[in-house]
Amino acid sequence: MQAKDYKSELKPIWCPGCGDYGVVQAIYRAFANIGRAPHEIAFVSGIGCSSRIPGYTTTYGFNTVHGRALPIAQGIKLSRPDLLVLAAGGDGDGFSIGGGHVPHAIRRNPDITYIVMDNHIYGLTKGQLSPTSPRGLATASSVYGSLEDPVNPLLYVLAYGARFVAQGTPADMPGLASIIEEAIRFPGFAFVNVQSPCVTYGQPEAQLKQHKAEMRALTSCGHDSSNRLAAMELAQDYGKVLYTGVFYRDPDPGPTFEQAVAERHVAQRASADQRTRVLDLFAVA
Amino acid sequence: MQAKDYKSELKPIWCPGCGDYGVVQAIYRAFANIGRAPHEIAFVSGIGCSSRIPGYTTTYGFNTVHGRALPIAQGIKLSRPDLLVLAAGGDGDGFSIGGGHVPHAIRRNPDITYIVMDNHIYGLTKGQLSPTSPRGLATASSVYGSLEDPVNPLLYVLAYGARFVAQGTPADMPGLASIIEEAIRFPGFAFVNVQSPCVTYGQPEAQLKQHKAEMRALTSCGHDSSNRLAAMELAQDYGKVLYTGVFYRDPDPGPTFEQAVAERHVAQRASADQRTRVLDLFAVA
Amino acid sequence: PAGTAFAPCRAMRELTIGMAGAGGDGVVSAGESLITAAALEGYHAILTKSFGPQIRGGESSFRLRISTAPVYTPAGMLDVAIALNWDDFLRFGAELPVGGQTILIYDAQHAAGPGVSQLAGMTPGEIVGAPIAALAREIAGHDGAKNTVVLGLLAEWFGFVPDPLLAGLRKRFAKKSQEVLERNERAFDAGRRYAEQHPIASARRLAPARLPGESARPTLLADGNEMCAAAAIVAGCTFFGGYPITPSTEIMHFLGREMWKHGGVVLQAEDEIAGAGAAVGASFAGKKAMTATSGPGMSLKTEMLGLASIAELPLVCVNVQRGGPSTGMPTKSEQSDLFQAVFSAHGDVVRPVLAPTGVADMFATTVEAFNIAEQYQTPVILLSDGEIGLRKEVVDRIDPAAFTIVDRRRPSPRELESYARYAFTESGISPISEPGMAGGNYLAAGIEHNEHGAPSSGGANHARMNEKRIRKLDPLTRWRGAATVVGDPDAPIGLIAWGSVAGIARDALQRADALGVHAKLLVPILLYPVAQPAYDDFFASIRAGLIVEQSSQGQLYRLLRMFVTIPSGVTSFARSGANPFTPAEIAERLAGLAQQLQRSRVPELQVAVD
Amino acid sequence: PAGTAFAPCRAMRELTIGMAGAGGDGVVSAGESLITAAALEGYHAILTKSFGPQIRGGESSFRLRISTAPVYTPAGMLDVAIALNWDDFLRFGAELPVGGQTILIYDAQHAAGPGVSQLAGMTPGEIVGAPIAALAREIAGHDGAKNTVVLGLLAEWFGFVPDPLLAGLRKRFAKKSQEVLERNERAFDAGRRYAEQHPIASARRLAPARLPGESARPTLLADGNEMCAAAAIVAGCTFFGGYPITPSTEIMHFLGREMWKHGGVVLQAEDEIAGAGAAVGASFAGKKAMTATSGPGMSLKTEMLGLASIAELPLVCVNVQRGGPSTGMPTKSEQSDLFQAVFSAHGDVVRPVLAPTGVADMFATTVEAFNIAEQYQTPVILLSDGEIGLRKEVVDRIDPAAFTIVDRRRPSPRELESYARYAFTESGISPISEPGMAGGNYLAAGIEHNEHGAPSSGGANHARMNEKRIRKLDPLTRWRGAATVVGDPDAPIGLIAWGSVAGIARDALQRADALGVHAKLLVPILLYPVAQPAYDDFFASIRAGLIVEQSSQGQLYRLLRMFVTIPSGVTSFARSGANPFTPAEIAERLAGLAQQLQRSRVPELQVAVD
Ligand SMILES: Cc1ncc(C[n+]2csc(CCOP(=O)(O)OP(=O)(O)O)c2C)c(N)n1
Ligand SMILES: Cc1ncc(C[n+]2csc(CCOP(=O)(O)OP(=O)(O)O)c2C)c(N)n1
Ligand code: SF4
Ligand code: SF4
Ligand SMILES: [Mg+2]
Ligand SMILES: [Mg+2]
Repeated sequence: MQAKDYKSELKPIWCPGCGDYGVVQAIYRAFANIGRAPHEIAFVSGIGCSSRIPGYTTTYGFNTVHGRALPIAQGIKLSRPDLLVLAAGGDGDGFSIGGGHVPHAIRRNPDITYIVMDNHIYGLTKGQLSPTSPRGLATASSVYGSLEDPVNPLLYVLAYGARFVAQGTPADMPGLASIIEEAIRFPGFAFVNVQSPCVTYGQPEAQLKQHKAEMRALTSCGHDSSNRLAAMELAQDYGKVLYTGVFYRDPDPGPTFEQAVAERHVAQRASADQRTRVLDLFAVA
Repeated sequence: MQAKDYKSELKPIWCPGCGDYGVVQAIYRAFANIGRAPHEIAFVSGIGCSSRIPGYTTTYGFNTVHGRALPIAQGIKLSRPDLLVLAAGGDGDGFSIGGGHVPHAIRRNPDITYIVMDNHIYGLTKGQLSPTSPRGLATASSVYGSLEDPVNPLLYVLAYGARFVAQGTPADMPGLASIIEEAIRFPGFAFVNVQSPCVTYGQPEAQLKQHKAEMRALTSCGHDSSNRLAAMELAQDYGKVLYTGVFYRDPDPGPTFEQAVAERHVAQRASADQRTRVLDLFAVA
Repeated sequence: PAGTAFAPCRAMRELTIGMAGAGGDGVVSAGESLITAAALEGYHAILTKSFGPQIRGGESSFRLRISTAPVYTPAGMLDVAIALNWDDFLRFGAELPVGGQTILIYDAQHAAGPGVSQLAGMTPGEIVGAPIAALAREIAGHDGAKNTVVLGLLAEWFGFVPDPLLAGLRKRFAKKSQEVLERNERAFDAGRRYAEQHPIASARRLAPARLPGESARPTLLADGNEMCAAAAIVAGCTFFGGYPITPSTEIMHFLGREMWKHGGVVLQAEDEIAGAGAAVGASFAGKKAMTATSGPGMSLKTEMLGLASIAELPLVCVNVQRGGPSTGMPTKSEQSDLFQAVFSAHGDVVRPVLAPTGVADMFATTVEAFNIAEQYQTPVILLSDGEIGLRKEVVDRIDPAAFTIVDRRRPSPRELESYARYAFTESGISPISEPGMAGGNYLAAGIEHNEHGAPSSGGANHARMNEKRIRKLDPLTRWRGAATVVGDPDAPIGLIAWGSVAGIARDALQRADALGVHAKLLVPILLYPVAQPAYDDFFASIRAGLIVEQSSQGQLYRLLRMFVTIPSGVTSFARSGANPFTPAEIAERLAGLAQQLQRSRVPELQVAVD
Repeated sequence: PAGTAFAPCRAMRELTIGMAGAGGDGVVSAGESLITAAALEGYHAILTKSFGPQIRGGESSFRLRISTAPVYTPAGMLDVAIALNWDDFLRFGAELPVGGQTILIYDAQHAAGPGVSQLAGMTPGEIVGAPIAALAREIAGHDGAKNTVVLGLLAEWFGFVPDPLLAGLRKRFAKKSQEVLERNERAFDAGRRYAEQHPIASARRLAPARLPGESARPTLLADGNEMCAAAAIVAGCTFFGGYPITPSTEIMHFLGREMWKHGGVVLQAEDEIAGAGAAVGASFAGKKAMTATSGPGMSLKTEMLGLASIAELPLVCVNVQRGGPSTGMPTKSEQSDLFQAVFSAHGDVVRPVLAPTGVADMFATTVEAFNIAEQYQTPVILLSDGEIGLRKEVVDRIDPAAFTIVDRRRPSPRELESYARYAFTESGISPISEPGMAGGNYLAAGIEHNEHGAPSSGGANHARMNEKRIRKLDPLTRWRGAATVVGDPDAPIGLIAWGSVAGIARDALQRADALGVHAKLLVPILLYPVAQPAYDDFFASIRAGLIVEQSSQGQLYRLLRMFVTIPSGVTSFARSGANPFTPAEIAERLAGLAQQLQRSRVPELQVAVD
């Protein structure tokens, strides 16, 4: 399989220069390296510019509703553990309307990779505050500046107990591709925050150009990615320092949700062809 | 004002021995010490056994819908900063269905005190898994045991940047009362997790009796409540050690949401009697 | 001796018993013992339970109707009423109606006067004080055995065969110590002995359900929620995503015990949106999926159900209705979520809505819901209610082999060669692929799409897709199973009722017939899309009638007006939840209609009615 | 020179212009310049914009209708069509319809043939190629000035007064460098000069809106969303909680700029549930509150709206409808959320639904929504649509003093002495207290409650509370403002339309009248509860008619059937979104109905129609 095999005919309607172009390229490449056939991949997203991404791949895509990619992805993975399941969306999709689903997906630990394209803005709706917009930012919905502190996706998921947490930027597409590949290969829930600039409504001072200049590889900081508290401390710099690479990777990932389910099926001696037996429970002996 | 002035005629329908009796007692006492008249207090809850609590006080109560106490409480506080606003509910109400609202309330920092009565179970619906139920717990909805790790309310809110985080238990009602009083007096969003056992569906090994024996005052552990990371480290013991007292209290609490709003009103020279002027914006000059 | 069961005196074909007491009195387990015993003896029976708002320690009660013939509802006056204490008994008001024929039994430790005086001017046929608590304490040593004493009294006074009741006791206390069991057996005997020594004036005996020696017909005993869950498993459902809510939670409880055994998965989600979402995901992945909830949860699932409609994904969503609006009255049954079931989605959506009428048809209706979901690639609302969900019925054995199980139409290898997920077909149904099928890859979306699933904002495509999604359901309006009609097809008086009220209406029809009223009953199983032909046939002979429902707005009546021409003589008889209908009052209204028709001048009516 | 505007040749009372181009061509700002200039000159005008799905760089277009008389819709054939390139122009299909009378202007840098050939067999009245891009590059040095060149061409060919257009340019480029402004002024002149030197055969001139020297009537220029937001402020709304969603977001944008200035608060919540929840909280706290969204957001607000209904809290919820179901077609307008607006709640809920028909009545309708919410202590759905929300209209000045502002009935000090929040009153409306009022303390809840707000699961109380909550709204069904009727009250042919389609219907009525058709139009502002008397009056004279709406199911037609007897000759004329109605086609259908009636034998009709 090659990257191009994962590229669909649909022409992206993203603005010229949108960071998401680089993200989908990185995903093509990660898929190719892993080599699962497109029809064995389920790619789920919410709603947003970024959430259009499944349509630009040849996988089974599901562009669902705003904020619900994770519950739907879990339903797919739980009922079809054989599939490679990817979820993706924007910062608003994942940490505003969808924020309530993240901790629960993480504590269940299904083998799903969740990619957030974090542009610190609402792109599709034309430039309102997103939960990751810095305090004071003036946008279409906050002309006098935001009065709220931003959320910290990296710190949140670490607190939720995520077993794989990483960050990347399309400014380093190959680097992003290998991060995503590692996330997909990780046996369990993996979270990748991608700093993916919005050229149209995003902050001019946070575009790919600056990313190139400012990004800092975690490997080069001597960070021990097996130390959750250390990762949490670094994560505090979210919004200030653009770290790329793996913040945390659980040395022993533990069982996935679907593995626990499989064990239960064994314990219950599950068999699909005994279904009608269930009625015997009501029999009046 | 005395504690009894805050007690309503409504007879609680809680089970005999329910931890929530102690919580409402502690709230009466905290109210009395603070001395705000009942009609100047808005007490908002979601749905659950615990969420019945506003009805047992003489305040303006609002027993809303499941999981939505915080958004509604924020609407009250933002439009009526003069009121003392309290929000309360269960572990399911706050960290399952309502979990998506918590980080956003915290990052906005309205001066609201949020009390969660954490009994690690769904009481009102008769004993299903709650998000804080320990892994493996067998309940009506998990007869073969839970396959999910529990959430950690304390660690979560600390990661969300909460400026006041405490825990108490009705096993020490006076102690709980003073924690709640301090939380209410704190200028900003304050979170109090109350370990409030469910005698009917809760774990027999986690009842008031055990609380009395096992609770450990944070003051006695030499914990520095102005150190967020230290608080996070202690919070990791949630579910193992029953710490009581203040985990974290921001030394400089910063502006509340409603203070920021007030400043904006000043900046915009706000005046309610110019309302009709807004139409001039459309005038064709 | 079993003999007592068949004594000659006033044998009755059926008996309706109501009992109330405080939490801890074991009122409900007494009811369970009685219906289990009745089932073992081959009786038809329905048991409903009702509780106060408290989780524990509150008042509780049951109604049990036992009969030698099929029964459709537990509603109506009580033949026997048992009050362990007056306050709790009276709290249930109309739910435990005492009439002139009722034998009212109370615990003699409470004076009769105060209680009886509050029976709203109704004098029971006979009032019997029995030392229930006293016997329990004396014989078993504590109040806990009161319910067992009552079982003894009932066995003797009303001719219940003791053996199955004793067998039930042994089952119930199997886990307890031998001593506890013996105590209760003694309490049971004490009750029987007391009754023997104190015969009641208006003694009645329940006629046997079978001849001596003849073995009882094989039956099942289940409540509506259990039956719904079991039917889902039989229908091939392997994924359930839900969130607890009264009175639907037991569906998840049952599946949480049983689904795993059949290779399925049950997810208690973080909320209703996620529960429905996970089910939508499972359906996209090719599995039959279900979610279940009640009013407030339905309100939260609105968006996800709309997604399933436009993405054309099969899904069964159960709503066990309770009193609304909002949190409303969780422990009371109502039929006020019909409008929502039909119309909650934004945009032009038609979504099938099915309603079972009891435990007896819950199995078939649930299987049908899955079949329709799969056949038409659509979410289906199964609109149950608290009354059905929580009541137990003795029903005939079910032969699963007698039911067809429908699976979604998947694309053939040839069709996969040039596949378009949303291809415009004659039926409007397009073969549906699922992950893992090479060549079936497509983009599912809540966004309007073209035949290939690609986003489209073109007006022509949108109009065609709307038309496709709606037209594909047309066959349902002509479905034979959409409604059942009971009574003379030519009757001029008509009754329409759905859900748990249908059984009451059916009883009412029998009573009306006894009054000489010439009426028929239509019970819709498919509530939406409205099966117009079935109603047109039904109304053809109708001059007057009632549409009876447990909602203050008369939602079915309004819904029917949208699509059917209702004869002017047919009016809505609607009422809020927790205000039960009785067969008698409905029968009386029908009789009233009959008299009006006779007074009216239309000649053929003079013929029709008499 | 202004003179040119009043040249004699073929002066027209109105002109409809459509223009399309690629993103960056500044098509929309050209439209904005034109309508602003038109407003300054005292014309009536409506401007609609339409875009492709792309956020940036996609095709964009506008339709502008300018008239010396009031206009109700921009719909219908174009008098002038401008194609900056063929692909983008043709993408808008029926949204920019070219007819036999249309003057089609295209940029000469693209050959005419390929484009014209695709006009679906329609030959424009005249086809004019102009070197638009060439002039822009030559004079202004870059393509960016193409739209300004077009303004010049239009000014000269169709008699737009140049000064206001030039003034507009100066405004538009105020922030840019002096040089940029001059470049554009030169481009404008170049366009005019080219037009002067190349007169068109079928030249037309827009008649002046005022006599020379007479000053233009004072007007406002706004779009529906802005007007809705401004009206909320005037109505006394001081809290807005919302979440962005197309096409309603501009309401939040406007309030985010203006609300603070009046002491109000705007909260962009984490989702629609929280936005509505915060508004419910603000209302409980005694403030007038609003939330706004579109289809998917409405689906999420369902539960919170139900809470407001049972807690009897005033709330205005705006739904700017877009194409559904689910995510559907965000950029296209539709009227398919009516069922949801009326029926989404579980339980027995009646919730008022109001619909504006354009920017002109948006102010009054929004104020009315707040008044009804306050008067009746209920959530009110303001059902706008994308067409209204985003289109700009020149409307008459509004005198706020002419509007009554209603505030909720608060308890008097005496009433507070023995206060019951949900007291049963004759009107069903109980005085409502708020935190801060001593003695007014109560428990609000989504749980069914008694008069004092205490939880109650009693059937009698529930029935009375349901009845109270529904009865209190009865006066609305008799409200005079519920519907407006245009045309001869005795006309036998009737037209019913709501929302943005009402304007098209009004236009159609005029055209029908010109065809000699004897018809009238009813436009409901209150969609629910259904104002039966108004419809009965209207239908009294009706023998045939149409209910026209932009939804594939004909939702208003069905809704009316529930409560009103619709004459058999009145049928539904319904169509999915993004398939615009034209006044002409509706008028033709009316004419068709008139002919059928004449053919029919009913004598009085022979008289009625001619
Ligand atoms: C329920 C619902 N609410 C709101 C919207 C409107 N909406 C679409 S995308 C979006 C947010 C976009 O921001 P983000 O998630 O960060 O994605 P981005 O466009 O920035 O990639 C919103 C509010 C919607 N489609 N559905
Ligand atoms: C939208 C909605 N979903 C579900 C329910 C049912 N329900 C009521 S309370 C509750 C959870 C109770 O647990 P918790 O919040 O921990 O409160 P507790 O009863 O334990 O104090 C649930 C699931 C509801 N009322 N509304
Ligand atoms: S608006 Fe921003 S996020 Fe959306 S496509 Fe354009 S650049 Fe990308
Ligand atoms: S069920 Fe548990 S939480 Fe609920 S009242 Fe009883 S003891 Fe308390
Ligand atoms: Mg974003
Ligand atoms: Mg709990």
